[in-house]
Amino acid sequence: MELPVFLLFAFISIACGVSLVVQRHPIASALSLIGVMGSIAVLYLLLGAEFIAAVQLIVYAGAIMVLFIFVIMLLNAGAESPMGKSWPSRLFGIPLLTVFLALLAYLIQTYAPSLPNVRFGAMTTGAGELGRSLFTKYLLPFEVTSVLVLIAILGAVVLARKEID
Amino acid sequence: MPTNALPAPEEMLRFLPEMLLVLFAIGLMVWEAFHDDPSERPGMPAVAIIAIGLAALATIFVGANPGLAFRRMLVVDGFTTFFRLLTLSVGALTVLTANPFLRKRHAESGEFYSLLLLSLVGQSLMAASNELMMVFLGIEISSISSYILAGYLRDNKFANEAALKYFLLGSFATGFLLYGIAWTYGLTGVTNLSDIAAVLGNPDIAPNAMMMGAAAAMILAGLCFKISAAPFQVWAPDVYQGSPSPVSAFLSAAPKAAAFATILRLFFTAFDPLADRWLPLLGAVALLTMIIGNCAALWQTDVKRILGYSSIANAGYVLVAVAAHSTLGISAVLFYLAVYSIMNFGAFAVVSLRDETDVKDFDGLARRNPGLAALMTVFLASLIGLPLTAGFFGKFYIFKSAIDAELYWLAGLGLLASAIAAYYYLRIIMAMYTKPAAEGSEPLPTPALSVQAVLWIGAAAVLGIGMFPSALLDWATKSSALLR
Amino acid sequence: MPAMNAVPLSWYLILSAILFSLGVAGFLFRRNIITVFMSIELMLNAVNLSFVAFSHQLRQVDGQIFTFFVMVVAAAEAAVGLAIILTVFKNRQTLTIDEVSSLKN
Amino acid sequence: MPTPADQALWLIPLFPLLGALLNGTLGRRFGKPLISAIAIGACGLSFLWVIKTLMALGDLSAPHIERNFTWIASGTLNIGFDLAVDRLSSVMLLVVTGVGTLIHIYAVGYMDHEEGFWRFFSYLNLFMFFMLILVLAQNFLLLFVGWEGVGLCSYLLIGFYFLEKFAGDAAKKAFIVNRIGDFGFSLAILLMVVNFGSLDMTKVFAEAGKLPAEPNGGLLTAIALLLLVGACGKSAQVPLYVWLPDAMAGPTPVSALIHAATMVTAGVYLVARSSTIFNLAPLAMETVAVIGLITAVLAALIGVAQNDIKKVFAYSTVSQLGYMFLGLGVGAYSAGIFHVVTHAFFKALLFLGAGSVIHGLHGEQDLRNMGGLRSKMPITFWCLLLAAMAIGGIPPLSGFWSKDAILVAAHHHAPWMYWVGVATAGLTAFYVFRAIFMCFLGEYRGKAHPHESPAIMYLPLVVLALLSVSGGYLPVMEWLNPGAAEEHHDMFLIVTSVVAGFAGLFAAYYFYVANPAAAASAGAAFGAFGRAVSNKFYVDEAYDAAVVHPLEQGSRAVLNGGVEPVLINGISNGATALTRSFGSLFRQLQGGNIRSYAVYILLGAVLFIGLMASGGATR
Amino acid sequence: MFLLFSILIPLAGFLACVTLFRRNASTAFQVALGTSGLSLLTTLALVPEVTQNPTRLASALDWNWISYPPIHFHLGVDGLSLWLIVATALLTLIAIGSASTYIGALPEERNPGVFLGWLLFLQAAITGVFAAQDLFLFYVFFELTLVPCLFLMGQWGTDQGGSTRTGAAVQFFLYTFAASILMLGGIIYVFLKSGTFDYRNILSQLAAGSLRFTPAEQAPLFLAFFLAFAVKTPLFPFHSWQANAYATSPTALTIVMAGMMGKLGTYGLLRFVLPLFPTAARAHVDMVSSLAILAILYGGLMAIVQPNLKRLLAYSSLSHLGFVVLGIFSFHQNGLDGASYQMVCHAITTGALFLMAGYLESRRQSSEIADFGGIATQAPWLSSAFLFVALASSGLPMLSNFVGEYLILQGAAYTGMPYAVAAAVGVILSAVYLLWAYQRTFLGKPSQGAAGEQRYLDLEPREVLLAAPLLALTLWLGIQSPPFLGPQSAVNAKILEQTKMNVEFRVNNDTPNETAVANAD
Repeated sequence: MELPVFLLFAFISIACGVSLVVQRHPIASALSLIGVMGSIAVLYLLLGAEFIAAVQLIVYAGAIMVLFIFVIMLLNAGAESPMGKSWPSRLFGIPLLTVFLALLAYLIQTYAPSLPNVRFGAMTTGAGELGRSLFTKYLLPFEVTSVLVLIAILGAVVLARKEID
Repeated sequence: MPTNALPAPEEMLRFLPEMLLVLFAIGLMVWEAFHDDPSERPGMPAVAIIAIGLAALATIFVGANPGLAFRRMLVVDGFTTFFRLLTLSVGALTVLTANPFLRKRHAESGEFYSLLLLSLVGQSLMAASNELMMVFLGIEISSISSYILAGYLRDNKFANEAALKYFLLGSFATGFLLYGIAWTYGLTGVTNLSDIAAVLGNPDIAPNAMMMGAAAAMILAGLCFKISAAPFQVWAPDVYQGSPSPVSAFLSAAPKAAAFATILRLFFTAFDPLADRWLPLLGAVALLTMIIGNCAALWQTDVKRILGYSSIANAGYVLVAVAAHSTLGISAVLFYLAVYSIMNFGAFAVVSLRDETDVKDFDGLARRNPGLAALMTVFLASLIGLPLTAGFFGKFYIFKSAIDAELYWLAGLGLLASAIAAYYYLRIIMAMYTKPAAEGSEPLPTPALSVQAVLWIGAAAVLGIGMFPSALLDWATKSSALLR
Repeated sequence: MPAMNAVPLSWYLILSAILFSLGVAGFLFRRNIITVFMSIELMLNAVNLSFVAFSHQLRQVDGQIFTFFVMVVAAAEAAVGLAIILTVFKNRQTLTIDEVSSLKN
Repeated sequence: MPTPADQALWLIPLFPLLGALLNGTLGRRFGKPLISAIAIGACGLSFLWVIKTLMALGDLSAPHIERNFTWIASGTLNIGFDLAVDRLSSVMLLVVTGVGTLIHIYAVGYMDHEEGFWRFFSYLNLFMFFMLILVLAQNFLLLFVGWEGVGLCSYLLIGFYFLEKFAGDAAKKAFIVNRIGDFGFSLAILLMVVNFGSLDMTKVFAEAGKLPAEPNGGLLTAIALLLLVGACGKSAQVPLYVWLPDAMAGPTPVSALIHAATMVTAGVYLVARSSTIFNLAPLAMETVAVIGLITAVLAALIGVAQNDIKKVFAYSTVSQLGYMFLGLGVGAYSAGIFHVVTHAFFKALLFLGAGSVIHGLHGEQDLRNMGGLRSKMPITFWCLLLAAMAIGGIPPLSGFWSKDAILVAAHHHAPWMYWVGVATAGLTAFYVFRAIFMCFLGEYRGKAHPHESPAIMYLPLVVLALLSVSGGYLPVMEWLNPGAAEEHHDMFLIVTSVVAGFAGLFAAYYFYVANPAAAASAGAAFGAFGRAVSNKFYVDEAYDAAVVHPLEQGSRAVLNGGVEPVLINGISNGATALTRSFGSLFRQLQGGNIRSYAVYILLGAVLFIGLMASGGATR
Repeated sequence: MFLLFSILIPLAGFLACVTLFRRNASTAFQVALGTSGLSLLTTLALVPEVTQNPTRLASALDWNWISYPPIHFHLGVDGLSLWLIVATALLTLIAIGSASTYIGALPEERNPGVFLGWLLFLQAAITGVFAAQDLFLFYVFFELTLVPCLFLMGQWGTDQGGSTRTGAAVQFFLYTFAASILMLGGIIYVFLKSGTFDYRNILSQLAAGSLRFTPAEQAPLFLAFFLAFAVKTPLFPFHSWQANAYATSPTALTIVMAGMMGKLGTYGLLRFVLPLFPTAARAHVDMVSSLAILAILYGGLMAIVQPNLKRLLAYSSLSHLGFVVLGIFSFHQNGLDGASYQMVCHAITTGALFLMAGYLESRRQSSEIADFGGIATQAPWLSSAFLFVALASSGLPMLSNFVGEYLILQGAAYTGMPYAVAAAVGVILSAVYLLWAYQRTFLGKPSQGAAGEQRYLDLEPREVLLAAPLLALTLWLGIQSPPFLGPQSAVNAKILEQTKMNVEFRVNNDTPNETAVANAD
């Protein structure tokens, strides 16, 4: 039963991704990004990463994207200017991307045979396991991320404060 | 798996420097929060200095007994200690230079110093991390705080632009880095550097080499961005020009050094088995970087921008020593990074005293402020690589290691490139000494004591190392033994 | 064509590669700073997908933990990035990325 | 034979040197009497010392060598400051010091009211010093020292009136043309060292003597020809004679001493000196003879058309030097040197006489503004007449004997040379007497008030006149090669040459005394040739067009205008431009646009992935 | 120890002048004069020890400087470097003396003291180059010589002769710097191959055969070293910096620069290139000799047409140093001797010529030949002095340069007669341009100045005092060469020996007849 599901959500995610790239209005892009995230969350479930799937929805699609949309609204960013000023991206963008993608795809293909198939439930990790390794093996990174968050707060304060005294 | 997670105390200690920095950073913010009148908190730079000093002491203390920590997430060895101290001292210099700079612009705040301390945390983590995870986090901590610092003068549109460029491109590059990490993880199944080395080194379990190479390539790309190596160097001049001078000085020294530390760590331990794949590439990158940096600098008229390009070129020199792929090379890298941080910082510190940073604005500086001009000349001479300055020995050791590794073309072209570099440094010197001062330019106010301290210490170090490099070199050589 | 209940892992990787490229494309072709930033998020998501896929293949949690940390980083970046974008907008009244190019050459 | 005791030869050049130094440094504070005393004293002393030395040395069957300090020592090469006297140099010594002294005396009177009296005499003494070094040198490098030194002094003395541009030009010309000659000389020296390993004349000639004769060229011929180049420069032979006529820009005593009596004969001396080498190189000998002959004829022809009295004598000098070379070339070294001696007498006399005339006419030198001076300055007239007869080869005066010896030798060698020589002799007689007649006979055509010169000036004239008359009886040739038996002179040859001499004399009388009108018509009759003659065959112009002008303009236009800016600066600027162009390229890529930057990053990533996946990039 | 002092004393003077007496012209002048005079004495004190045994290192001292790589502060003087060191001290002393009026006229904020200080620094650096026995140390001093020139030209130079002072300074610095930096690579290579920077040690290794550079190695090394020295000398076609530099530099600097700077290059060729890379050096004989010939002729021809006296002298310098290079690459005792002797003599004559040029400039505020003329009547001593030196420099016998030039030609004649012939043409040219310059500058009628006829003062006692030693030396060196040439010759003989060690193809030795044969190959 996984294959159709996978194909479906893979298609949705790609479609949303494409629309993110082609949409002229930031809001539309944001919404399509949310679409991508949602579908990816489903794929996480297929891969048996329930907790991550949940976090994906809550943190990403929830918190972060809301922040984005909030800012878009705040600055009421309209549709962007039609003409870009970057000749390199216009000239080399598409070719480079195709080469890039082809390269990755080719490499993955060379690797594919040694890869197993994904079966639902072949491996499921709940919050428990995750939490345990977070507080044992990954204790230090976990603590260090707090510094990251601290910096984020500081940054917001420094940059968004009314004016420097 | 053992249920009690708490690591042993000595492992805790190996994280002490970072802990101290974080604590003081928080302390600073809290303290500022309680004194919102700027006049009541003159002591912040002092606090920051104390924090750095303590961290340095801690570093030396824990450096005494090297070892791993936190399930081999961290490694504390001579290498780590060297870079921790290096970045810390750069941080100290930054504090000293930034204090008067910010006061002059009524922009001093506790956050600035806290951010500085936190970014130092990131850099010393980069130096110490033994895990892809930690590498990633370290880089992010260092970078994100750097983004903020770059845009710290938020009413200055150039500062904004610098911050935005730095931020967007940085995250973009990080994307590749992360992708590389993902593949590495997927292919080897491990994330600890030593384990990766073990896997790659063992032909039985070694994964698909092509894909592994690609993974390493993406990581290298991400790191090359951080050290502003070609073709990822484009951001550097813009950012260094736009950011506040002290921050530019900091950015061109500390994060770069840390990134080099990471490159060495990753590629000399984890990816060492792939050496035949990345070595030639690195050589080419080094060459390109030197050429681009030096040639493009010839056209610049803004001193900060010149220094930006020069920092690119210097990254190129260091990469030459990295490409030498030898203990000699590593020690040369360490030596040069230390030297470069000092002389480059010195130059930026002088620049930070001027509001206008065009070369023209340095005309006749020697007449108006001989001391300052002389100091600037010392730093520039060192950047040129004149004998009896630290820079000379830095280049000497680098190219010596290259020739030792039989990279004759790289060495030869590198030497020529460094000769080209002399031109744009000379332009500044000539402007200071031979041009008459611009109309109505009054003698500069004598710089604040802290900056003077930075300049004099820097100059003394440049000349001292320039005459007696042995001590520093010995230290670098000792530190260059990587804990595998 | 594999069995209905089995998807080759490589397909996940390919998908992640495609999404990553789309992210890059967004960065290259979108002219609104915020959209550009969002495409970076897309790139990160793509990477996360491969992390999770790999961790499934390796039967390890480490991959998922990576994902977890990446999300934290993404959040932090979002906060800072949006703040920076705000200041830029304050000074220039524009969100067009091509306009932010006064530092050059 | 036991070598005679040390004769302190170094004293001979030392006296003039001291005189030069004294006058040169302190002369400005000295009065004229003191200066002249020092100058004349210096020459006189060395003259006396020469005589004393020769007395002491008796017959110089073997050269008497005295080695002084080492000058240059490098590797196997060791060049000392060695002086030597042999028969050849003894003759030269006597001539140089003797005539030199006389001319010094004369000059005191002549230069009496000239600026820089002291400068003049210090230069003159310095010249004596170098000339004596030249004559006494025992090795070629030392000889070269004297060689260059006399060149320097002639430079200084020709340019004595340096306020006048032509004086400076003439001086420069003289020095540089001489340098061209020295170029050959120095190359000869180099060859000698490379092949003989020494410059000491005894050694060189010994080594050279070991080699076989070279009927058709070889090393010795090369050396000989190079020496000849040097000699041509110094002795004003074709093609390097052009400097000598201009050299008359100097004061007349200088012309007499340097450009008539002594320096210009250095070339002859050099060739005679190196006779060992020349004897083994017949080709070189032939060249010497031919060059001598050409010079003699050419100069004589030009001399006919000159109106400046000094120029006339200058060209006669050139032509007489040609005679000497002819003598050398045909192997009659002793005859050549003999002619050097007699020529020193009568040519010095001619010049001093001319000087006396010029002095008497307050600087007038143009023959056309003279005439009828015989009554005004009788002594000068008679002296000059004797000199003219001597040079004209009228027996039994000195010139007759020496010239005759040369001609006879030439006839032995190749009759045609003899006939050309005779013709030239006729010409010589003609233009010399032309000058004398134009100067002294007829009626006075000038403005200035002529007067006889003071005693200090005409006494030397008289002495020289006596010598010119009697000089022919000096046993120079016997002294030089005693071995050669007195070969009896073929009467016919003698008569012919004498006839030629008289023919010239009478022709001159006919044209310039009997009916002067004929002169003009005759000159016109020659037409183009006449014009060519009176313009000295345009040699100077030719040299200017062929050498000087191309050299200067060439280096100005081509080198300074082309090579320097394009090639030389191109080397440095080109490198700069290249790097700068690189720079501008990278600069253009740095467009400031974030998305463009992203493209570069992507590009880099793609490259990295591609290279590292494919394994090994540049290797 | 004297050697060390001859470097330290000027340095002390430098420090004093740039710190204490920066603005105090008179004191600075006394200090500078005193220190350089003292250092001259110390260099003279070296003479007896060296002349006793020229090939031994005299007054040597060998201190460890840097532990790794083992770099020693190793100084020493032998017959080859002795006279160059003395000449350096002498010329600096004279240069400083000649600057007295100039700096006296400088306003305080132009830092007259620093001007003199840099001159002293230059002396120390040049002396160091000649004294260094450690390749690394040599390079250090070699590069240090650039610094004082840069500042002296840039700060106290004058824009004239169609070039700006800063432009000339930067051009000079960059050109020589870029050229010599490859030599650093070469030095490093030599070190990695031999394990030491100590020159004598390297030579002994070469002699023992324990160290050998294959022809394939020698070629690039030779080129790296040669380029550095060729630009420094300068050798055609690398001389574009020279004329500008000499024309714009202040007189005092020009005296030292023209006198000693070029010798650094030729000294390097003779001291290092020949013994280290004999095979490559011999393989490139024709290339180098041709360049030398070109330098001689080109320099001469260019000198003829220069309108500016200083530029003219610059090109004459080019021509004369061409002789030196020719002599060095003759690989013959005479050639080497001539070259080393010519180095000293040329230093003195050129120094004297530029001193005279300075005198003229100080009288007319110009060095354009067209602005002069008719000086001889008003200033006979000045003009005779100039003529004297000019003749010396054009190779008149009995004056210094003749000895050197003759020996060089002799050496060249051994290597290949054509070179000697071409070079001898250069001798003619030297007479042409010098005498013509003399005529245009000093003879003829006085030129018309702003206020009627230009007046020229004759030499003042001070000026005589400065010029006298140089003129005296010119004469002395010309007549009494052995005491000076002897020590050099001894060292050259050794160098020649070293060039014959493990050289791949046959070597021509000094006996003439064999040489004639050997020249064939």
